[in-house]
Amino acid sequence: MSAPNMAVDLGGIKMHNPINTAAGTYGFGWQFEGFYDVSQLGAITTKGCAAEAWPGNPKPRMCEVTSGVMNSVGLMNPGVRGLVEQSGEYLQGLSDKGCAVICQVAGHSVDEYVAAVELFEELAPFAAGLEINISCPNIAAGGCAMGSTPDGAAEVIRALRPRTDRPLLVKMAPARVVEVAKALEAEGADALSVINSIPAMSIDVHTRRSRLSRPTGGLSGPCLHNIAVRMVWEVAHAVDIPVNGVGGVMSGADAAEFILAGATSVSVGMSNLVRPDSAPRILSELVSWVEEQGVDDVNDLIGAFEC
Amino acid sequence: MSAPNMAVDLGGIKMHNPINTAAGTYGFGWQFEGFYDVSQLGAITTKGCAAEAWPGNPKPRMCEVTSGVMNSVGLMNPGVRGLVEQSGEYLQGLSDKGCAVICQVAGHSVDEYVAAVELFEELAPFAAGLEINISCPNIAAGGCAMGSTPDGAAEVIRALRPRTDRPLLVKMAPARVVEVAKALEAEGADALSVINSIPAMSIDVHTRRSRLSRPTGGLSGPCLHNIAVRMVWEVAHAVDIPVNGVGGVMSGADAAEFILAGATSVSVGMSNLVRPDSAPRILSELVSWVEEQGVDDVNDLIGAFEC
Amino acid sequence: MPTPSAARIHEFEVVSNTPVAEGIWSLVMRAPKLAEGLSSGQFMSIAVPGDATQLVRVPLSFSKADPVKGTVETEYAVVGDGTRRLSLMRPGDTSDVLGPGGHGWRLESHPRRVLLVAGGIGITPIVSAARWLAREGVEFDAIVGTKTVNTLWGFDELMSVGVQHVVITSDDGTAGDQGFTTDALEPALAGGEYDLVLTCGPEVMMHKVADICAAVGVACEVSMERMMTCGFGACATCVVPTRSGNVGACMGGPVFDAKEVVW
Amino acid sequence: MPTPSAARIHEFEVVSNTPVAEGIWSLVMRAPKLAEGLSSGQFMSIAVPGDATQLVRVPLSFSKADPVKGTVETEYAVVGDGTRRLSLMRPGDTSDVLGPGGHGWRLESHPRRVLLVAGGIGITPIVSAARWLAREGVEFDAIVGTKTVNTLWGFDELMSVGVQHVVITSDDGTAGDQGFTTDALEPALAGGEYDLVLTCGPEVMMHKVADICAAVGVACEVSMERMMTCGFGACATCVVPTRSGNVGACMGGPVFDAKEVVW
Ligand SMILES: Cc1cc2nc3c(=O)[nH]c(=O)nc-3n(C[C@H](O)[C@H](O)[C@H](O)COP(=O)(O)OP(=O)(O)OC[C@H]3O[C@@H](n4cnc5c(N)ncnc54)[C@H](O)[C@@H]3O)c2cc1C
Ligand SMILES: Cc1cc2nc3c(=O)[nH]c(=O)nc-3n(C[C@H](O)[C@H](O)[C@H](O)COP(=O)(O)OP(=O)(O)OC[C@H]3O[C@@H](n4cnc5c(N)ncnc54)[C@H](O)[C@@H]3O)c2cc1C
Ligand SMILES: Cc1cc2nc3c(=O)[nH]c(=O)nc-3n(C[C@H](O)[C@H](O)[C@H](O)COP(=O)(O)O)c2cc1C
Ligand SMILES: Cc1cc2nc3c(=O)[nH]c(=O)nc-3n(C[C@H](O)[C@H](O)[C@H](O)COP(=O)(O)O)c2cc1C
Ligand code: FES
Ligand code: FES
Repeated sequence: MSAPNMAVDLGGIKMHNPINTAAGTYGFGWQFEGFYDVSQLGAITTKGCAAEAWPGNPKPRMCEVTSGVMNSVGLMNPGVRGLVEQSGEYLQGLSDKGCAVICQVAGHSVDEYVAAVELFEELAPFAAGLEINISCPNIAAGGCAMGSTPDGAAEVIRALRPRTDRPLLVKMAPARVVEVAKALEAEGADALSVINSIPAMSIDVHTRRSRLSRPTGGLSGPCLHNIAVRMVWEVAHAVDIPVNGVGGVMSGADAAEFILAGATSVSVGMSNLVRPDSAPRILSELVSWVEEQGVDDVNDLIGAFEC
Repeated sequence: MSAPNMAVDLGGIKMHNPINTAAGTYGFGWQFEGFYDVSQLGAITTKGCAAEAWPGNPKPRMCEVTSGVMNSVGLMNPGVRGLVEQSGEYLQGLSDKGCAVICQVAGHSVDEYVAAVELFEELAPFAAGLEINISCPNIAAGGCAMGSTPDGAAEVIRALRPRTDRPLLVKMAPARVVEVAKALEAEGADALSVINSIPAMSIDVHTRRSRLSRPTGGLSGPCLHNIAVRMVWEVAHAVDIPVNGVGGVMSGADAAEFILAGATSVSVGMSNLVRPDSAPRILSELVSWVEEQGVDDVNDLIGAFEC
Repeated sequence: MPTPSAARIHEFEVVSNTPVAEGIWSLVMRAPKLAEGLSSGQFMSIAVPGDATQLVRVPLSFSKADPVKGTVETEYAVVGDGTRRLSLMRPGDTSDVLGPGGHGWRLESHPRRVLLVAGGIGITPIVSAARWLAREGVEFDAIVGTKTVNTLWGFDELMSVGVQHVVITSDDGTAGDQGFTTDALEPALAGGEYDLVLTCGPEVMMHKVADICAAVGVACEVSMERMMTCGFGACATCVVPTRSGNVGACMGGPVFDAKEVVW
Repeated sequence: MPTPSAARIHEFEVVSNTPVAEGIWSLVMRAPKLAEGLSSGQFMSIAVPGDATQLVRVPLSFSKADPVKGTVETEYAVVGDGTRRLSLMRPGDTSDVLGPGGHGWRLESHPRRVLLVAGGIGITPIVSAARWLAREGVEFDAIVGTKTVNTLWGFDELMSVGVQHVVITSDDGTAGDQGFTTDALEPALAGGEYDLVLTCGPEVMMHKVADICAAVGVACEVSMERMMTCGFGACATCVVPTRSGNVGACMGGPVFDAKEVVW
């Protein structure tokens, strides 16, 4: 049997296989070049960047919990210009090798999102698509606060849609996902990343203080995988645009679960951090699974969950 | 130093300590008498019961996931009359020994909740309070579907409030908790149980089928603890009525975290199932923590999280 | 109050843990109180160490409980992660086990001669039943089904406890007769010698055994498997539909009167 | 492209793992490529087995890397669950380690004489620094702070690699002088012999050391600790505020020029 087709189309972003990386867990890609050839992945998603650089939150920014980590990085980023200066050449090369570069966009307000998108339009020809992060749990304004209601989410995309012809992904918060997804589709989003980390809290019971510098942080990891699979399934049924599944993918089977639930592509997140060679391993496990399923195209398995 | 006061008041339910049990993980209490004297707990919460018996869902009803279990029991229950016939005498005895008996109430519609509450009023003098379950993820109507919006949740409590003078707890879904909590408080709820299991999905990637008899189930266990702590903290800040913290409590430290986040009492759930003597162990670890904190009343620690 | 489960938490130590057939292991553990308390057809739930993300106990039947030595023996198939981790336990390793669980074989019909029907790893509680029948002085024969000759276990044990007659069936004909246990059951029952069948194996097999017994009017008890979370009646994840409604396999079972089960 | 981390995943085998002081253990692991690659002040991140719910690696400095034997030695304090599980690893046990990580000691000022200042378990990279200075032919002295005499480690190691003069301080006076390392630092710097201080220990201590050095105009390098998730520059959880903005401790550090750090 010949190798199955693994190429997928994520709302106009052509991926030579369904494996993507989750923003914030993959730096700007080159951080992984010491471990493997990044271009073998279908896509990478870069750390959320705003029009101007952000310093992020004070330490501690991470604490470990049961089968997961919480972070309060707060979208520390070098700004779009910083990204392009430091990593633009690398990302262009990656794109030339056929790996789709998805640039995540951050903002505290609609205006800031607009400013960032305009800068990406101007400076980032390598971007195969832009992922709008309206779901960061770690910033005071924007993020989660905007992305958790259908109106808030719609407002952002309504403002951005006219500014770019590139595929617009939206990174969704783990809240009211069906309503928000429908609102985003109606505003012209091309694809949806489901889900961002889940707001959570960890208290040191001896000191009575948060284990992070903020009261809450975003939870990532295998602990939330089955919640994310459910949300992907709900969203995939509610809208016609494709879904990128994100949350607790540690193995090819976890990725396969997302695909069966309706995801077109799958992002590897925390797994990159604890085992830097995870993503290519997950890809090869996914290919084996597609072969075992006896299909010659991974697209035949998207949403192939049988109730 | 003398032993600290551990007694708390959960919206009119007097508990001699903050340890409660989570509905559906504790049967009707007597199931645990072989392991320890149940009356040492502050309260127990019995399996959700409807006016008439429910058969629940087909098998399989449980699958294990990373640091948790998913269930689709579907509120199988003997009905209020069945509960009283089988377990009424035991529960009366437990109540006489000073352990608060909280009876959970299930329904598919407002009318069914009303019918169940009226039956409890008539038949269950031992009930120190009623917990209204508007958040079961495993039933086709009622449950989650009603409890996930402020209006749906309010409607149920509006109908029930005039029917009983007993303390009414409401078991909340892990969705829109601040809005829903405010709506419930406005309708006269006496306390809130935060949270029920989180809707989740687990797919067998070989068969492409759900690992449960339904597409989704409710996720329980340590995997969701830090999400629950965050929700308790949010709710405790949003309302003036007390909160019962539920989710992934495996140790005294986990219970302490809930109390610091603002919970007046804490329910032990899945832990009861994997280690039947969990609840008294957790209670004694909690007492040690209160002593270590150097206070003479656990009430001084409720909400004592320092930002 | 209704009767709570007799199960308690017992520390145990592994005495031996070895493969006895392809994919089948035999575990002997020292747990004296449990060994005293178990009656045939009951089960126990083992906390298997090695993966802190997996919290649910593994429910297993037993083939032998020796109150004198204080040991319990079980044969188990390695089918997933829990049983794989169990197979890694070494003599001297310790953990805890919850038991005895549920209702065992009943013999309510006071049988004179019993036919045992085991499919695959269902052999474990069947060997225990054989020991018990032998002790009670009830005569018995057995039909043992296996996939292939390499996955067969239990023949020697049945012989050593005094089974009169054993028919082996295998899916591929490499051991005994080619076919299923149910193929051998109909002729076996035709003689009218048996007044009780005890069976454990895949649910489709037990269903068929139950139907055949019902057709010829022979009493039948089945040992049912369900996903169990607690093993002592608290969670309702393990129910079996019966003529009197859903009944928990961990308290009302695992052994049921086949006539009661709604398949 | 900016330079990615030189870290790779290396399988390792435990050679020895023993307590060397109260709450302090010494681990020697065989990991030949890592032993070749580590330079003084760098770190490594160990995947500690034993609890599958805990996925994040434990970052540790090293005191000795022996490229000939292919071994790496580290001393670590058992402070929580990860280090407790590490202390349970036995000779022959295996896992993997990510390294070398980050920037080590810099010596950019081409010092003639160096003063090492260690607080608590901060001694680990200080002993490594001592070995390296000795190899480079740079003279050095040391101030070693400990809570109490039982928690002291490193004196013998410093002596054996040729430290000229060591001052011990202890919080309770049970070893050396009663007081903090910083109490001993001011008089030590007064003589003007040192043109570089290398320090590792609690952040409050390092801050004070940095201030004292700045006051007398002596260069100072500090080895900073942060909660690290990846250890190779991908997650931004480990940043240290510096005069040129937030810098990741796992790539721009753990060793920083003290003047750069915004405390
Ligand atoms: C009362 C009872 C007695 C049993 N006796 C034996 C025995 O003597 N020998 C033997 O080999 N097996 C026995 N089983 C089955 C055994 O419990 C499962 O094979 C085992 O739990 C599988 O666990 P796993 O993690 O290896 O596999 P998993 O990967 O979890 O699952 C493999 C399959 O095992 C079954 N299973 C998994 N977990 C459970 C659970 N908690 N309860 C019930 N079934 C489950 C499921 O059908 C699943 O498809 C018994 C089950 C019950 C309920
Ligand atoms: C570059 C670097 C080098 C280090 N070198 C050494 C060393 O040589 N010897 C030594 O004993 N310790 C060293 N540490 C500290 C060591 O990493 C922590 O003590 C260890 O991770 C604690 O893990 P735990 O699970 O035992 O404790 P936990 O219970 O998780 O935490 C105890 C304390 O350890 C710290 N800590 C926990 N996890 C991390 C992490 N991933 N990164 C940083 N700090 C953490 C926190 O401050 C926490 O309060 C170093 C840390 C860093 C960043
Ligand atoms: C350290 C860290 C930083 C993150 N930063 C971002 C970010 O910048 N933008 C974003 O959308 N998500 C961010 N996330 C969330 C991940 O992209 C992902 O949605 C989430 O971690 C769930 O996937 P996982 O369980 O595979 O990690 C971050 C997660 C972690 C652990
Ligand atoms: C098997 C099982 C059955 C449950 N049944 C109910 C129920 O009847 N009513 C209810 O409100 N919650 C039910 N729950 C949810 C628990 O009460 C609790 O809210 C949830 O499990 C989270 O707590 P935990 O992580 O401590 O288990 C059930 C949970 C489990 C595991
Ligand atoms: S396994 Fe819990 S009731 Fe049977
Ligand atoms: S630990 Fe991830 S960037 Fe430093």
